[in-house]
Amino acid sequence: MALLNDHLLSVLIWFPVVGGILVLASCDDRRAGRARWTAVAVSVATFLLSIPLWSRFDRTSAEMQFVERIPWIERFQIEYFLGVDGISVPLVLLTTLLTMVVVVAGWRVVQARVAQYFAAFLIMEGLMIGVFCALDGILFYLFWEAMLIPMFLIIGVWGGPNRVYAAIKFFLYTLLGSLLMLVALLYLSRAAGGSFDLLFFHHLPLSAGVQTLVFLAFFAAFAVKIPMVPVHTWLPDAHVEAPTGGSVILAAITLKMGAYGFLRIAMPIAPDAAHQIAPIIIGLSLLAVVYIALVALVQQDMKKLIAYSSISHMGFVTLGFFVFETRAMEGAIVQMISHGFISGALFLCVGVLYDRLHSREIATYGGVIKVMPVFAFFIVFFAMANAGLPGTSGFVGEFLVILGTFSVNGWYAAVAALTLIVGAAYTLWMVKRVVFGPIQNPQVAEMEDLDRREFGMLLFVAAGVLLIGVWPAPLLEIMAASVDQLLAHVAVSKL
Amino acid sequence: MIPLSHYLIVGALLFAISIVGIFLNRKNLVIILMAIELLLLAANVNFVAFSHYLEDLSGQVFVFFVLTVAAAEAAIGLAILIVLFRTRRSINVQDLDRLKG
Amino acid sequence: MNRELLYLLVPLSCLVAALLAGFLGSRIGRVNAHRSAIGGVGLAFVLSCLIASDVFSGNHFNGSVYTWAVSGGTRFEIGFLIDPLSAVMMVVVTFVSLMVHIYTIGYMADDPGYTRFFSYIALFTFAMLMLVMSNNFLQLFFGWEGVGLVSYLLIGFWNERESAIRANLKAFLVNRVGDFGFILGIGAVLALFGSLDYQTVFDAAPSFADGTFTGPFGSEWHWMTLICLLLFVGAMGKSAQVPLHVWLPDSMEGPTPISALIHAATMVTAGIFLVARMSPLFELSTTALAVVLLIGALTTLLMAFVALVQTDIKRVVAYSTLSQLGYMTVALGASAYSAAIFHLATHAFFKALLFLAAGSVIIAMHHEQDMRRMGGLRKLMPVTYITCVIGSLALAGIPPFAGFFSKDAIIEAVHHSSTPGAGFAYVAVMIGVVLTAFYSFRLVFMAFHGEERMDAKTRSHLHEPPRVVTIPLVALAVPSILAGLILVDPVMDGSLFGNSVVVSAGPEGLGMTAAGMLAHAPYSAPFWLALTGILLAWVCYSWKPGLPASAAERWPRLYRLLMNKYGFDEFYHWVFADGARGLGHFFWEWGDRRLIDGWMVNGIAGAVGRAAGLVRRIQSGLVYHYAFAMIIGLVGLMSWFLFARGN
Amino acid sequence: MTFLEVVFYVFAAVLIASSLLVVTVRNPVRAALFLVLAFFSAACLWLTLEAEFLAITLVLVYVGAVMVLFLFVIMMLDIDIAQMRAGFANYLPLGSIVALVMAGELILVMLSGEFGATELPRPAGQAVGYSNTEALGRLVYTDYVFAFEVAAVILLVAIIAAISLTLRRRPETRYQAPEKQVRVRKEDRIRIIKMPRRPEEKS
Repeated sequence: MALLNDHLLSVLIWFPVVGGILVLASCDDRRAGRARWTAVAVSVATFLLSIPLWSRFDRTSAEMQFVERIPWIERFQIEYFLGVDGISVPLVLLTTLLTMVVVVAGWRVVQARVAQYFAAFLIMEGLMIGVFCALDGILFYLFWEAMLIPMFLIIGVWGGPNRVYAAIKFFLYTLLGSLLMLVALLYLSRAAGGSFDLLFFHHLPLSAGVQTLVFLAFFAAFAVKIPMVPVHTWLPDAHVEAPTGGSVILAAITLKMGAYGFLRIAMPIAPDAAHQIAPIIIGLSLLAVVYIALVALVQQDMKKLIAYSSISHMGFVTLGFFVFETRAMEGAIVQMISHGFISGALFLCVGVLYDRLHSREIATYGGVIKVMPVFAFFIVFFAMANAGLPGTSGFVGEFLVILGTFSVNGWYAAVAALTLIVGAAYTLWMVKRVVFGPIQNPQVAEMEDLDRREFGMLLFVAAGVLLIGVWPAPLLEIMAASVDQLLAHVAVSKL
Repeated sequence: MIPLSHYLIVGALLFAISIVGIFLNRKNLVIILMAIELLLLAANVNFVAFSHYLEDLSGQVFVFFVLTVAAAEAAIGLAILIVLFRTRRSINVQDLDRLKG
Repeated sequence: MNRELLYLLVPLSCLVAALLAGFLGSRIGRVNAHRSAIGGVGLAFVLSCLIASDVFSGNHFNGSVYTWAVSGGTRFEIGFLIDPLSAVMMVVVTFVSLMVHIYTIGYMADDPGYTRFFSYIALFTFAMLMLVMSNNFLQLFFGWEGVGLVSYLLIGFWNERESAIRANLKAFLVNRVGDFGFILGIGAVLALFGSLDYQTVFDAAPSFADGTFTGPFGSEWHWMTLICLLLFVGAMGKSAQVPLHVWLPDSMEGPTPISALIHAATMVTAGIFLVARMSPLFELSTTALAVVLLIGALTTLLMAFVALVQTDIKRVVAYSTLSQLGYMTVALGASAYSAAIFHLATHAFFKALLFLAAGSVIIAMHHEQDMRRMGGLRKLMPVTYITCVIGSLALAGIPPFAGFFSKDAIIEAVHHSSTPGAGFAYVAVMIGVVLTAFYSFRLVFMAFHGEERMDAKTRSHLHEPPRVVTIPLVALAVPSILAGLILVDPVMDGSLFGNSVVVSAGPEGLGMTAAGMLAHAPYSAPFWLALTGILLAWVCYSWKPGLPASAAERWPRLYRLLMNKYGFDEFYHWVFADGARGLGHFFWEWGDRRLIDGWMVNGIAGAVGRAAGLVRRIQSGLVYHYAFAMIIGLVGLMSWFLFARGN
Repeated sequence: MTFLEVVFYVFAAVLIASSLLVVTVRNPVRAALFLVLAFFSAACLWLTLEAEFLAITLVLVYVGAVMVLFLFVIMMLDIDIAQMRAGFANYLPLGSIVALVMAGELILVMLSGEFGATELPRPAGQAVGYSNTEALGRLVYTDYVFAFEVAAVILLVAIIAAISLTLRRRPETRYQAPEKQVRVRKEDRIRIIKMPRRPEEKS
């Protein structure tokens, strides 16, 4: 128990990684069942382990908690430095929660290289938790980059027909950005006298020019990951080619890493530059909200549509960050969590359809509600959540961001609020063409409704969406102190 | 008396000639191998000359080793040549652009 | 019993009923599903009546149920404000809802989606109650969107019909345009007042009355005007005011009970309720009131004209609803909030009645909705006929039916109003009176009088629908007759709504009484105008049935304009639907695919590839090339050492 | 001009000339023979430098062994000489320029004065009893013994490598596998079959 008390974060990071390696080592395709059950056991255990993070977290404090700090590579002053605050706790929990769902989602669908598939997800889970917990620059960078490998493999091995193009595009896009981040980290380390402590970087005095450069370098890394217009085009391709589970993780968690990077690294380290560049970022965010939403409107491929919708929703997140307003920022973080659930769920829904007809084209379907009423309920529910219907989590984030933005600038809010119309348009138009209407395709008539596994996983996510939508107070409470502290920190100039 | 520089010039000329040889005979691996032998000889001439003028036998010891290595190299080079000829029916260097087996 | 719990029970009983019917519908069976739904809504109705009587004895309530969220110092609460305004709305909503529930048993009897339907309407009642009972903007928006969602689901209830699912998408999106304004309005409220609680906002409002900010092009804007206009955009969407009215006629694709409940009696009046609720804010902005007045007048007039040429029985009623909503909006613009809510209540009764009567006809005609194939139903369906005439009389504003009082109150209010544009509005509502009477009796004459135009097969099956259908008709006919008479006095002397609506100065409390109005009626213009309208309808559709056709031939352009509903639909489709899609295609094709992916991403990759191709030529794979390069390099190095470095 | 000088210049000239011929003649056999000549003259030059052992070794090892190896190989292989010479002139300009530049620069260095007769005078000849072989031997077996051993290993490796590279198993050739012959067991050769007794024999 001492291990759990003092090294909870380490356990959370390394338990799934070790579990994944075990799955990889001990199972092959002939014993696929064992691989599946081990994977489920590991993911559920990780989730259970992450619960104390929520329950034992001190909500009144903005300090890092559950801190672990030991020297790692002393020569370069690199430390094994972990800790969480109110911003990262929800993200860690989102990761552990959705990994469970994803493991269940791949249950029957993946038939080839089963053990490797599950192992990739488990290892990725650990690495993603690592990103959200790392407080040392190099450690952060390591997790950040290492996470690419399993994702690359998931797209490249279990993906669709054009998977190699998508995987390489994904990899190069993100790598290009993150290399600049490494340069910035190295520069900061030199400026800080060799340390890589991110929290120390926060208080490092930097001149205006340096701040701008450092911020832009981080911006390159995070903007690609989020992704922001115009570096977003890897996402639709990656989503379309990735297997369902990959899409879910990609949309639900990977994108959040970019946004998290802004909060943990870019903004506090270079606050003046953040203020200076904010108008551009806000412009890009609003562009994402409108431009991408219009692009989403004309997509013929369901996964592409949801991918574009993700970009549009992530535009809200960056908008919320860079108006520097408490409600907007908290709304943006809620939006991150909520988008994790909703886009994940929508990808699961597309996966359910894909498993049956092996098509992602909207035109293939139509009248699904006739044969799959339960499924139709879920997809309409998640579509409504995606359109930001009150009572679902999708509303909370959008509402708070629009409200917060309005008190800063009404025009920003007005453009952002356009998502109410366009967002509903593309989501519901898709629903209309897929779920409603007469059955055109005879194959659709033979589809079976959700089985227990699918029902269970969708119900699980739906419960989360509803819970956050009806009562977001606990979520907002846990992040309040950290957000306040962050905004207070950013408000003070370093010059 | 013959100054050291004359020996060295002979060596230099020999060296230059062998380089020309490598350039010219790019189709014939055997002659390239011979040119390499000449190259080594040029170096040896210098070694021996310096050894004599500096009155240090180490130079000659080096020549001794160079000869050893040159002999080994010639043997293996020719062996490779034969293998090559067997598989390709040619010792034309221009055919060898695969950089792999 | 704890009051708070009582209040909570009203919406929750509906929610529980909805969940029961929805999720367990297939297990507990059809009968139990409708029993649970009716039980839940019935309970809500009874409780609403109790609460209403409690409220009118002076027990107002304003408190929160739970804290939804706290963010940036703002507390977002879920809570109830129970005052006369919400009490009236609760009673109206639950009563009409209950009637529609009962009616549905008959109307949807052989529909496979029976339990689903009950679940939806119970859910709707829940959302609508949340809307009217709310004590803050957040919950208002929650209910607002909730009713929108159910409306979406119900318009598309028969989801195999292309027209139905097209209509529900349209309805949702047009409503979303309204919500766009609404949410910005909420944002403005929060930005200005720092709170979303009604009481806090209303208390603080007067002190912000003159607050201005610089708008576009350097113009000075009052905050209040901005807030009110934005909120009114929301109300326009939900209450289908021109130019956001286009969804309501199409929403008739839904089952008729829905048209009665949602698209006539309750949901569409949410906008009216919103403005009435926000009266403390609207009173501070004359500009906003003028806009409200103008939009209302336009809606009244334009939609009434369209109603004249419709032949689908439900669409006639739908356009009449639009026109009546215009009346209510006009009243709001004239600061006659009580009159607006009064008309809302009476309209809820008689319009629900008309819809249900139309539905009754539709069942009897086996889902035939075209009035040109009806006629002579008077004898075959006496109950429906009588109730329909009562509804029409109420709608036309003939004393002493309910509509007379409420409409007269509005006309008087507009007459005395000082809001800019009141003159135009007065003319509009007066013309509206004639038109209202004309189209409502056009319906009566076409459907129930004259020769029987249906085919023989339908004729042979024609009979009065079962009790579950006629009972709600009768039950709704009663308030259609009496509601005006009973309510007019308390409304007019201002005792009914008390503090829940605020009027700074205006025609509120004109001192009219029921007796006075009745006595005054024969000497007032509206009464005679209404009679003229009825007479005209009789002339055109009973006495000389050829007249309308020749009129249509005489003025073909006018006729076509009305048939095309002024071309709003086509225009919106062309500009917004096609425009957005076209723009989307353009952005995708040129922005994403060509510019970013083609030019930037793959372009860079291609450039690297081409450069590599050039460099690759050096990499011949010929070992002797590499050897040459080495030798030449060696010579170069030697030269450098000898000459360049030596100096 | 002393005798030594005459010897030096004559052999130097022969060396340069023959090495030039090595790289230019058409026939590889002739090239090899000119190479022999070049080595021989180099050996003679070394004699003027009192490196008798190395001179002899050069003649013995190179002329006697390596060059013969070359000749063997050339004659074994069926080389198309005409094709070999095609394009010979293409690289001539570049090659000669490079070579001239290189030789020029080298000679420039040699004549720069560092290595002239005054700076490094020719040492006096060794005493009569001096044996170059013995002196070299002493050095090789003492100071350079480790390098010597390594050279031996290199030679061994070269021998094995050359053999294993050129060794070729022809499928049609029959050969014995002694290790298999030794490891053979009775069961592999003899099969004992249990046969039922024939009833008719009994009767």
